[in-house]
Amino acid sequence: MAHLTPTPALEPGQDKTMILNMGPQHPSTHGVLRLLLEIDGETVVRMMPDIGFLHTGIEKTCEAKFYHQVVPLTDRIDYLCPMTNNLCYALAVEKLLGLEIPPKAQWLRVMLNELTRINSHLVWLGTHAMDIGAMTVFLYCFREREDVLRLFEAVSGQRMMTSYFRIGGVALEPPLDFFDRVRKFADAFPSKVDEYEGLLTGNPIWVMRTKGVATISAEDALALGASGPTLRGSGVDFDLRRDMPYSGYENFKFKVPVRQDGDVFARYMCRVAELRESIGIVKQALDGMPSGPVKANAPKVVLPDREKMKTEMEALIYHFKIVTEGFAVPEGEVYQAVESPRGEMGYYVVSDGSAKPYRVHMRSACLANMQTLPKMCEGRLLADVVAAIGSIDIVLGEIDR
Amino acid sequence: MLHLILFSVFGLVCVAGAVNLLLQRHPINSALSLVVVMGSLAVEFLLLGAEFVAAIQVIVYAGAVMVLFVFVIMLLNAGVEEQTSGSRVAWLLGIPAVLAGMVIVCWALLERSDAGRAAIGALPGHPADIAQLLFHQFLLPFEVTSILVLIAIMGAVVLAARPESVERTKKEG
Amino acid sequence: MNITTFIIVSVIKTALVLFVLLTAVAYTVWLERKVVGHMQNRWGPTRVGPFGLLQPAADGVKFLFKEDLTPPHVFKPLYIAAPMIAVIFAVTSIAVIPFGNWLNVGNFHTPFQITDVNIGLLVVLGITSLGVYGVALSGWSSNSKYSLLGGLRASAQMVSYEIALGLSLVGVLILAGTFSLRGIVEAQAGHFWGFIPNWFIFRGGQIVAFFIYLTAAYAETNRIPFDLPEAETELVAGYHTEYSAMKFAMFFMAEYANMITVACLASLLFLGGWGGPLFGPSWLQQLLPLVWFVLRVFVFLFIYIWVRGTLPRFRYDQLMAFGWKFLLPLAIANLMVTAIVVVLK
Amino acid sequence: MALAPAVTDIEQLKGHPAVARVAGWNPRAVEGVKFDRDEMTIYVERSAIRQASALLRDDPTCPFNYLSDITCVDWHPSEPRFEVIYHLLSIPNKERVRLKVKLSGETPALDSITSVWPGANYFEREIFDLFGIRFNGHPYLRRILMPENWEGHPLRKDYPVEGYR
Repeated sequence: MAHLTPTPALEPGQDKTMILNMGPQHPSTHGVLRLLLEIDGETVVRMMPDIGFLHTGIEKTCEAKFYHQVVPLTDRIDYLCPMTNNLCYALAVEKLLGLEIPPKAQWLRVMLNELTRINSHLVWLGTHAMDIGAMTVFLYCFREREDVLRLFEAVSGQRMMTSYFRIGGVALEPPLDFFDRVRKFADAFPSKVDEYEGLLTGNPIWVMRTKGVATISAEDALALGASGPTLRGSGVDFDLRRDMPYSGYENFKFKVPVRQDGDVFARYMCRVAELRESIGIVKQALDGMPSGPVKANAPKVVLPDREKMKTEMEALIYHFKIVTEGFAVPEGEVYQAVESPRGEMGYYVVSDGSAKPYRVHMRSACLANMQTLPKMCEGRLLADVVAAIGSIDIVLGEIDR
Repeated sequence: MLHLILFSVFGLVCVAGAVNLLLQRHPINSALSLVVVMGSLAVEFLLLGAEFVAAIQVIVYAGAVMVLFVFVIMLLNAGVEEQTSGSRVAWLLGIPAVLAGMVIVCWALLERSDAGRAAIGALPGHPADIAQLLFHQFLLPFEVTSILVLIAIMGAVVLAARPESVERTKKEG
Repeated sequence: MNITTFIIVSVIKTALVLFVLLTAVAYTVWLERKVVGHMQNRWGPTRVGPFGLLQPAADGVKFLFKEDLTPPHVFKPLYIAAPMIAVIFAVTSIAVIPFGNWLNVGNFHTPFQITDVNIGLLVVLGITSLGVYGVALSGWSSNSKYSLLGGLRASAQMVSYEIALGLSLVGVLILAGTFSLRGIVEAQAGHFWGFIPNWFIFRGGQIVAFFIYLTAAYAETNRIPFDLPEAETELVAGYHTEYSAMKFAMFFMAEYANMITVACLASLLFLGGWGGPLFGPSWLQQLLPLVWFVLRVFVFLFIYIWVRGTLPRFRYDQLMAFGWKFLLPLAIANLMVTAIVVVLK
Repeated sequence: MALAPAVTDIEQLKGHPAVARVAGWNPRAVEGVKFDRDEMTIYVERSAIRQASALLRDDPTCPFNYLSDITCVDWHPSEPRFEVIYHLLSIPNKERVRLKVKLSGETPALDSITSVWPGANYFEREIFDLFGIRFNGHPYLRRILMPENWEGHPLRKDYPVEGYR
């Protein structure tokens, strides 16, 4: 697989080619990604992604926080799917603690996680379509995303940085009419997906721009560490939700869309199909939502209810202790991966037995997915670079952390 | 009267553009001077009544041929040319030759000035007249020219084709 | 008409047409923002004036007062000249476009047109073909890679599509038998079969020519789905990446003025120009053709905007293949069929 | 909070395909094993990592054909100071394994596994950037997140969080 190892830095000044510095400020690098392109006319000869412009040192920051204080940091890694990151971190720490989560919390997590996936995919679809020039889809997608964000706001008080999943459950009971609102959204949403597909899937220009463009084979995708729709678009049938279930995903029925072609169109079709599957999971979660508490019964870890705090001495003491000195986590290490909208999002948490994590490492799906980019783009046209970037759905916050 | 003034003005613009074309050191300036020459020539044609020729002049020369020139200059990113004093032979022979040529042209023009002189704006420039000339009177030369141009195009394609694509064509038969 | 009145009338007409054209340019921008906005579940401009009608004025003021940056390393003379070239050629072609019939006030007769030349169509084509210089030179003189790529794309695209555009019009010319735009409109007067207007779009298979014209015109004016020279997601802003303030506004004006020219041509050549029902007093009968003409232009512009709201963008090689391998042969075929039909008749 | 104690006896864990494979190749390559919280960890000898990962990738019965992640932990001030951690995943068998390599704090270096998994490229660069560990044989070992001229390696435990004084 030597052909996949990257070429060294680009040296300018060669005869026929020109170095184009795409980014870090460029309309279609989805944040602050810099691509060094060596182009011959408009054909990309070589490509070097350059990242790190959004590096904020979250992994280092985590080491100075209590375990429960890390949760808001995880939102900020991937600002398009905060709940997925919350979930992954919470699951990792719960695994370290050996904590059992009540079923209602699990189902709520699944439901919100799928809504997050819809949110993220909508942003992806909109920006991807915009990159290829279809402007209207962008605004249609953001219309529905707005609905999802309102649901997030209703349940967590925040539109984007939700921090709703906590270690040992979720922060609060959802508001009274929340499930009705989710159901209303879930009923309306499939027709909206039809609308996007009507504008894109059958459109000859869209098909011309995406079919057979930026292809990558299953072997290359696996070797480069691609995951999620980027991998499934190449024909590898693997989804952590189905194959290594977590948080009660084994209770839900859903299909994992797989396409064989490995091109931009295949990845597009995978994600659009995932939109429909996700809304199916949301409906299943609504139908089978169990009753009971939304937090684990672990007073040393989980903050007590406000009500109890005001009436019970012990609850007040626990609250005080958790907030001021955190809670100790038994020594050990855990790698927890979830299927984020972009692929395998993994948290590797190491505990030395104290109240602060010794090391938190986030396995970024985008970082690995982005390694496929040169393979996809080299030898293709400049316009295909834009399509390829859109099709692997990168979030620079997650890549740079 | 107005026509005559305009005719003279654009004639001067045309000559100035041509001189500028020679004097400019930067290829893009030269190319643009040539566009000016083409444009003012078109105006001259128009004033003479040859509207069709004028329009074709602009569309073909200024709008297409010169755009390709500019294109090439842009692609090659040609820079300013270096100034050389030129060879002595050119100085010795060129200037007298140019002068002699000008004298001959002027003499010829003056000699034939009475015969076939057309009033400004009275040339048969209507598309129908041109078509009459091209497709009736001069049909054979016209067709021969087009065949010549076709051969030239084929030659250009062969010369410009990359070796690998020629190889491929050979293989494919 | 003596020379003094000729000059006075010409100056007045030119000023009037220029004023109307520039206003129309400004309001086409407004229309686009409004229509696309409504297509996309939003309002478009609403703040400045009723329905945002004063937005173009606000934009103009903004462009005027913005800092006019000239980046270092540009080739200054051409960098400054390029937007002017673009806007001048975009505006000039309006000179030969007729908007309506004759204006008769007492003894004074003048057409609704700056000047009527018998090769009007060729003049329009010639001038628009020069517009490519503005784009190409701005791309080159900016000394920026994005601009250069945009300039190259634009000039290649415009030169290629010009051929298809020109050929699509030849069918109409054969049917009309004249280059004069006024003559072409007059050839479309009346009805056939009693009710179908005698427009060229309905006659002799010229609907194919209309389609070719429409497509090529989108490419000529660099509009979606052919807006590759300024494809902002690939080339930032293409050939006008390095421009700001009024220089940028000039490119903007040129684009919309070209749109309007192209729309005018389409109405004149295919949609019967200013033909339409005339009624009422004689002053109304003189002005109604203007209304019908503007209506057609408006419809054409609306289609432009509608397409922009719907379609994604081509890729460069696809655009070239589409132009050379599909549009051009189609245009030639249409031309030959038309010629044969006319000869056989 | 019932946590089963970690199992560290290699004989008990021989049943795990990854352990069997690596230990079967070269018993000395396995420095130790740990099974904790349902996760399998193999401590691999420093020089054997490239070979071990290639072996696991090409395992006929349980191919660990996907490299999930590479990361590092700094146990400053104890020695060996660094642990480089590889997370492998077997997509057909839905099985994970963690390889660990211990490195001393002097001049930490080990073999790059980019020749086995091209996808290791960015992960190794990130570790080089943030921990200062060299990967021999890496095609392009340059800083990836921090600026080229950055001083120090931020994720080391002795990195001055409030700046050098």
